[in-house]
Amino acid sequence: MLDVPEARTRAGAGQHLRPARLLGPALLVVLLLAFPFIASSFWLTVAVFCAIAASGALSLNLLVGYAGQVSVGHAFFLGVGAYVGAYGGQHGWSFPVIVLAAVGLPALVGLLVGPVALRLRELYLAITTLGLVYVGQWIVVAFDGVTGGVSGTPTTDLDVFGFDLGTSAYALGLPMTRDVRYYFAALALAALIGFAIYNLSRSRPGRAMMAVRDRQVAASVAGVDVTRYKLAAFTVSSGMAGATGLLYGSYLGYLVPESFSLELSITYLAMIIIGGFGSVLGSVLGAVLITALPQVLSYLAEYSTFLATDNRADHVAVLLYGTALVLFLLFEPEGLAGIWRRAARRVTRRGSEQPEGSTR
Amino acid sequence: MSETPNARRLHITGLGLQFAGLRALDDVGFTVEPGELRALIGPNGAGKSSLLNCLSGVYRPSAGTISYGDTVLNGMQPHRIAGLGIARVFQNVELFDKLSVRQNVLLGRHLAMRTGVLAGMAWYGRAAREEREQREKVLHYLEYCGLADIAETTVENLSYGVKKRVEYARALAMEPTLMLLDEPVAGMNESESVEMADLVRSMHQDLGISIVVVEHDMRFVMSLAERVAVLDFGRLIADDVPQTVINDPAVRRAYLGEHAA
Amino acid sequence: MKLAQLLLAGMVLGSIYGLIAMGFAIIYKATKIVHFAHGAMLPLGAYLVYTFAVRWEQPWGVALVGAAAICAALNVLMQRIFARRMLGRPLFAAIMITFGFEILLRAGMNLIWKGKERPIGDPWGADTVTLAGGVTTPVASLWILGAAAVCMAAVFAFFRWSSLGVQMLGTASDQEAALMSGVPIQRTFAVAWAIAGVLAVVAGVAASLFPRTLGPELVMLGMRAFPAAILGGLDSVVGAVVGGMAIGIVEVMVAGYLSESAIFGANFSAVSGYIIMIIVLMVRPYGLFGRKEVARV
Amino acid sequence: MKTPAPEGTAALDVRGACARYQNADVLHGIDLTVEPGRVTALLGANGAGKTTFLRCVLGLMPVHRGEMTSGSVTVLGREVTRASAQRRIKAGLAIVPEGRRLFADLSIEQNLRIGASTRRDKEIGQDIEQLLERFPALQRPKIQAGYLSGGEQQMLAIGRALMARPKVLLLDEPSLGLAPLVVDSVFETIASLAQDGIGVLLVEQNAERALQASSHAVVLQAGKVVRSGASAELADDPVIQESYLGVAS
Amino acid sequence: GGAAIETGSNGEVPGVTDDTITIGILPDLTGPVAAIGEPLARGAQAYVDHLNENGGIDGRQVELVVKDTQFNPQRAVQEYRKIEDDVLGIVTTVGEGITAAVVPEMDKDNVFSWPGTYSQSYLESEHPPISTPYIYEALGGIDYMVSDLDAAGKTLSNFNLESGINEDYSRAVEIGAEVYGVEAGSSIAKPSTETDYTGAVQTLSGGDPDFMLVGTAPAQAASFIGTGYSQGLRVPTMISSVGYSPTVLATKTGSVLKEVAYVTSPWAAWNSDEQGQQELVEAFGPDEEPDVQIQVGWVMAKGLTDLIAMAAEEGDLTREGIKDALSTATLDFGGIAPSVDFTREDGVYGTTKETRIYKVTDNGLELVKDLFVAEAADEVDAP
Ligand SMILES: Nc1ncnc2c1ncn2[C@@H]1O[C@H](COP(=O)(O)OP(=O)(O)OP(=O)(O)O)[C@@H](O)[C@H]1O
Ligand SMILES: Nc1ncnc2c1ncn2[C@@H]1O[C@H](COP(=O)(O)OP(=O)(O)OP(=O)(O)O)[C@@H](O)[C@H]1O
Ligand SMILES: CC(C)C[C@H](N)C(=O)O
Ligand SMILES: [Mg+2]
Ligand SMILES: [Mg+2]
Repeated sequence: MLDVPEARTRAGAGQHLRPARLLGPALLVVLLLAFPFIASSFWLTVAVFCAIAASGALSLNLLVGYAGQVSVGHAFFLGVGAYVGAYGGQHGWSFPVIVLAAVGLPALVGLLVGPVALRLRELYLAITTLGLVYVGQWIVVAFDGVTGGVSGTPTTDLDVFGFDLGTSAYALGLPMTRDVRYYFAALALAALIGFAIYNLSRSRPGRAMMAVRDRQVAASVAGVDVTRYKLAAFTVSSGMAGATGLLYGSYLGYLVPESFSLELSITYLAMIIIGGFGSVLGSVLGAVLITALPQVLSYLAEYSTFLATDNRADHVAVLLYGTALVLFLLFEPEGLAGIWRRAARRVTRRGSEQPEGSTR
Repeated sequence: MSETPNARRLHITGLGLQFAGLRALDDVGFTVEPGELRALIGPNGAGKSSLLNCLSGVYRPSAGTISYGDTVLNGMQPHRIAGLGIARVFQNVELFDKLSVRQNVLLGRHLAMRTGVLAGMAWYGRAAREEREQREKVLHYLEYCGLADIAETTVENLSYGVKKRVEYARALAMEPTLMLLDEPVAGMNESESVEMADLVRSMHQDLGISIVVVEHDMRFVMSLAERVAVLDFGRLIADDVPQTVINDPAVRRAYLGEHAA
Repeated sequence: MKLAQLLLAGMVLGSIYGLIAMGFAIIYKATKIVHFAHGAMLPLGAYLVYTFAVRWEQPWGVALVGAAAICAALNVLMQRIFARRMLGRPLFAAIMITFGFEILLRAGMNLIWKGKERPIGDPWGADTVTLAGGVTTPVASLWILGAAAVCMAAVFAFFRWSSLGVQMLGTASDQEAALMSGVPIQRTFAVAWAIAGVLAVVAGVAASLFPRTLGPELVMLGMRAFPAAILGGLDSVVGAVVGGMAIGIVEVMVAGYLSESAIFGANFSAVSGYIIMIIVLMVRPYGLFGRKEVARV
Repeated sequence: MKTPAPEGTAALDVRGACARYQNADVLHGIDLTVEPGRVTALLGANGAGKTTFLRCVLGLMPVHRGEMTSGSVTVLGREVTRASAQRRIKAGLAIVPEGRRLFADLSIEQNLRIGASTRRDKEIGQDIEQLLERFPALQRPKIQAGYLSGGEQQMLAIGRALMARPKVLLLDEPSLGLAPLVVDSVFETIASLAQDGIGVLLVEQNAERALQASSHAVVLQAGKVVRSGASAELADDPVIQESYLGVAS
Repeated sequence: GGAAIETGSNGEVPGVTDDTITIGILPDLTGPVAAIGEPLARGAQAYVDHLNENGGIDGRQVELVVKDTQFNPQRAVQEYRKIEDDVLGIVTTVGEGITAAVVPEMDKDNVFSWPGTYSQSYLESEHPPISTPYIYEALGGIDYMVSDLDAAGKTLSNFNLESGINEDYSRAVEIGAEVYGVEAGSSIAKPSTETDYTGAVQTLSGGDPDFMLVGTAPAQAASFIGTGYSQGLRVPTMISSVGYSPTVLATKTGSVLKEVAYVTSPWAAWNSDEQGQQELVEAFGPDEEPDVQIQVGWVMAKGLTDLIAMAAEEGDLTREGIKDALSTATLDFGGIAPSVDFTREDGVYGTTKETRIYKVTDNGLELVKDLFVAEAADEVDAP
């Protein structure tokens, strides 16, 4: 069912780092670093959510795109991380302990869910994981002493080894508000997770996951321990989701069960589908697009004045969002990563006259 | 190719396999000596692929034992059997469609590598080093199978014949001591099957690998095999040198018809 | 008495789940797609019946047929939109597109009906009857049981007596091979999605009859019916019915006997369906009646 | 090198077929005729475009994100160049596709039934019975096709095509994976179908058998027709002998 | 460490210019509770228009920006951030969870809003409920049952939405048992996604109640009462103000409600001749479908703008000024809702404890008891 555009690992092709090639990435880094100081407070908030979404999308893509296990339960693992973080924060745990718990517990749950995944395929698995979302919301309500139940629970700002994300104070001569701090924390987490997944995909374990995804029996006959890698994918992905949830919850400041509804899972699936299965870059692009798009669309809708009456603009924004989603998937099934790859190919071809890799 | 594999004796006795009332294998037993090139023939549905599936751990036999050297394979999981040096090439192409040719072949090196999930994520120390080393190594197999030019191509869009070669490269990369081949020349034209026969022969002779090959192309079988086992309705009806087997009236009746090479 | 009362209520809820799950099953059968907008079709159908029957004061039967026709057509339209472009492409994108449709349907309904509770104009009203053994029930509930039985029989007969059923299976399993065998795949799709659209209206109306109310919460019912569809086996119509009944009865029983339990809490009935589903899947990975996917080498 | 002028209408007549996939032109103007009651062989190396040609005949190029850019397809005198696959099959075509393409999850019987999708008559059940008898390997009609052995699957694929009661049968490597005895019986079947007046287009890697079994043959190379004519003549053509029959010169 | 970063640059007050005052509102317009958010936003807008027609505040026109939360906490925080720089105050948020998520953000910026819930626990926060807390409403209902329906010594069960309201209603029953001597029966809370109420009805019926108290949303209340009715649980039932919607009356369940249901509510009936309600109806015209949420939106907008006007009068037209005004304010809503003395003592805001009792009839709600305070209201311990 899953269709992954194509092999993305390309190392060993002996690419030379030419200055022209570094220009783009360097510009991007500068832009990312400068962004919080030039953006309005609202767009900075959107950017923080985008960066957090990127981590979440990456971790889901590891499971779905690389390991081929469709999960609609991502919101659950994000939620576990967030609630563990809230609990730890309220009980004065230190940062390393909180991180350990917020990553470890979801990972452990992922490991426990894994065996179910071993038996089920595709949509059966997907819908079973959907059950996790409901179970999660039930747990929150049933154990309201710990979770705050339906009325929710506050979270605390993270104190990353002395760098308190919650304060707003100058650092390095720059106005580091809470938003700016969370922005950088989220960027760092996304970069870390993205780097880890990229590394995974170009090394033995990642390759094994992809082999299991494409052809399970052939992979096992070639020596891949299928069980092990399926469990590993679930565990690692869940752990990463936990870390994402920790940051997400802490930034939100307050957790309510609705924060981790099915809708969130679906939003994340939309990110990786639109971004591109099995693609690090795609996950990030998809996360940014899906998070920022509704905001952009509300702006568009608001500025078309005839809509501005009777709150119709909001409905139109939602309709536009749905339409955009449908149209995008119809016309670009390989996702943003596909577009990117094509664009990049065009650029490189012009730059270095490389012929397109011919098959025969 | 660098190290000489130590092929062991494959010994099958009393093997049985059932599917919902169907006896796919019934009391099958034969031995493949180390370094032997053994053909396995028989009518469609006789149980040849099923036998290979038992050998590689994909099916669990209901009776009998399979031993490779001193190790009993019954009940072992496929990846453990692979770890003993048994590689398999499938009847239908079973490649990892979305990966490049190189990645497919690198997967054959899976057992020779050590990097775990965490190390892989960190890309630190062994992970990177190992990956680099194995890429070198794999290049060798890619060249051996004539795939070096298309190493970065996604296998999905390759034509049938090339895909088969990728499968061989992947199996070879496992540096096996025993290779199980299921219909290697099906769907190939005459000149291609001659090439394939050369490849199999050289694997056998240069590398000393034991080979069990299932094939319906009798020209191929006759030109290669040292011994031939014949299955019919899950039972072993002959097991001998090629010349004897093709003259066996039972074999002719069940399988060959008037075609004797 | 409590037990009988709960059992009956469970069967009624189960019928509604079964009707929804049948819709999922038929679409899955023909396209290997889980139609995530199916849940949104329930309130849509019911709101349409409201508009026709109550606002425009048409006879109820006419309203029902009108709503069924519109939802069937809408489903076919949705299928058409991606069918052609999706041929030979990842199914998952198609499933995601149905999520997109869900967003659109919900937004559209919000715009038109503003999420209000509405009467559905049915002939039975709030009448109740007392059955043997002192079990009392709304008359409408008995009609739900009847309607579900009729729909199930009709769908079953359709698959039993028409060649379209097996052609749907073939199309879902390999579209190109189906084309090569002369299956009119567009018609196959259209029929499957249309049937699902009709079933959605029946289910949506059933879920709006007394004592339930027509309101936007109806969308959620689609998600609640998932365990039923899976428990029975995603591609089995019989399984949908059995799964629906099983889940409906379990949920009502759990609510009836565990509502006050300190351990489970009142919310537990909502997850009990999923728990039953997971237990069954552990034993039978393709549900009770699902077709096993063949994976041999 | 000339094809004798057809008496009456050809079973299948393709003129000037050109086809391309997203990234490559594959066929460059193929002409090919299949007469009723005759077997025409289509030969060519891997990747020559044989399967692509059959896709053009059936109108399946769009499925592979390709298209037939020019040319015409006529079945039994009826032009179907723009028609849907289903219409073409109704017009009398049927195919045993490359790689069998069975419905792996469905039973043998269901596979056969789908083969009869374009039929409306009452004899479908009867035909199924006959086929099950004809191919002993299909003894268990309720078993899911995916579990069959490779050869059994091939037989089922042939049976499924026959269920359409075709006037023109396209076979893409029908002997693939079959035991010698069964290969014989497949070629016998092909001969008997031809005798019944069906036009057969046979794509086959085993050129020797294909030339024996056919009256005409067309050889493709890189999407162009490089040879065509009576099979007996082609079998004696030294170039053909060298590249397709494995006879060293 | 380092110097703190000052917010609110160059002394300008967010949302205030020479000729306009901007306020915001964060309803759900396109999500699952749009049916509440949409009329609420319209009510607020209508009041703002009404106010502007009458000269606005202190010569300034008031502008209301409406931002859709979609009932999604993340989105709600984002939408809040979008308007934070540009508004003086926020009328309200819709949804208990949304409110809980956004209120801490607003507190960081010193922004005032009415909470989207009537839980009395909010009296302790910077955001006191604008009208009668649930618990007083419920006690009013019990009071009426005892005084007019002879409920003393009889069994009272309650059925609630699984949310904050559940705690308040359950607590009210406890107090009712102590003060009025009613028998506290079973209590069940269900989430709004419940698909069948037979289980709840059977469990409650087991306790053989004589009266029911229902603290939940309209559709759920209707389904629950309908299910109970069809299974013989036909006892006088008090529905909370948030649990009744006139649109339900048109459904089949309406006929059941007419037989058994009362509504406790601080809100005036749509057709009441209270002056404030008359203005409201005039603003909307006679064709408007009655909806309590319109009244709520109107009243909340009035409440906020009244506070702003008071702050302006004090010469402190700032966010701080609004809060200062609130802590000593008594707000009057022209009879649409009881007037409230918010005077703050010991960190707890004052509130109203009054409620009305309606009976459900063919023509909608019929007032059976005008604003009163339950005798037991004093027994409620401070939050
Ligand atoms: N998983 C399975 N379930 C049911 N039947 C099976 C299964 N696997 C194989 N069979 C049956 O077992 C018999 C032997 O199959 P097998 O694939 O081993 O034959 P084979 O000798 O390889 O034939 P071929 O030459 O046609 O490939 C066949 O009749 C096949 O249908
Ligand atoms: N779906 C596709 N997309 C792109 N290129 C394709 C596609 N299918 C086939 N091709 C290319 O078209 C050419 C002709 O392929 P085709 O399958 O028609 O060859 P063939 O003659 O049938 O070969 P074989 O004997 O291997 O089956 C090949 O170069 C192949 O790579
Ligand atoms: C038809 C099957 C026997 C083919 C099998 N999957 C293989 O490739 O070996
Ligand atoms: Mg085989
Ligand atoms: Mg081909």
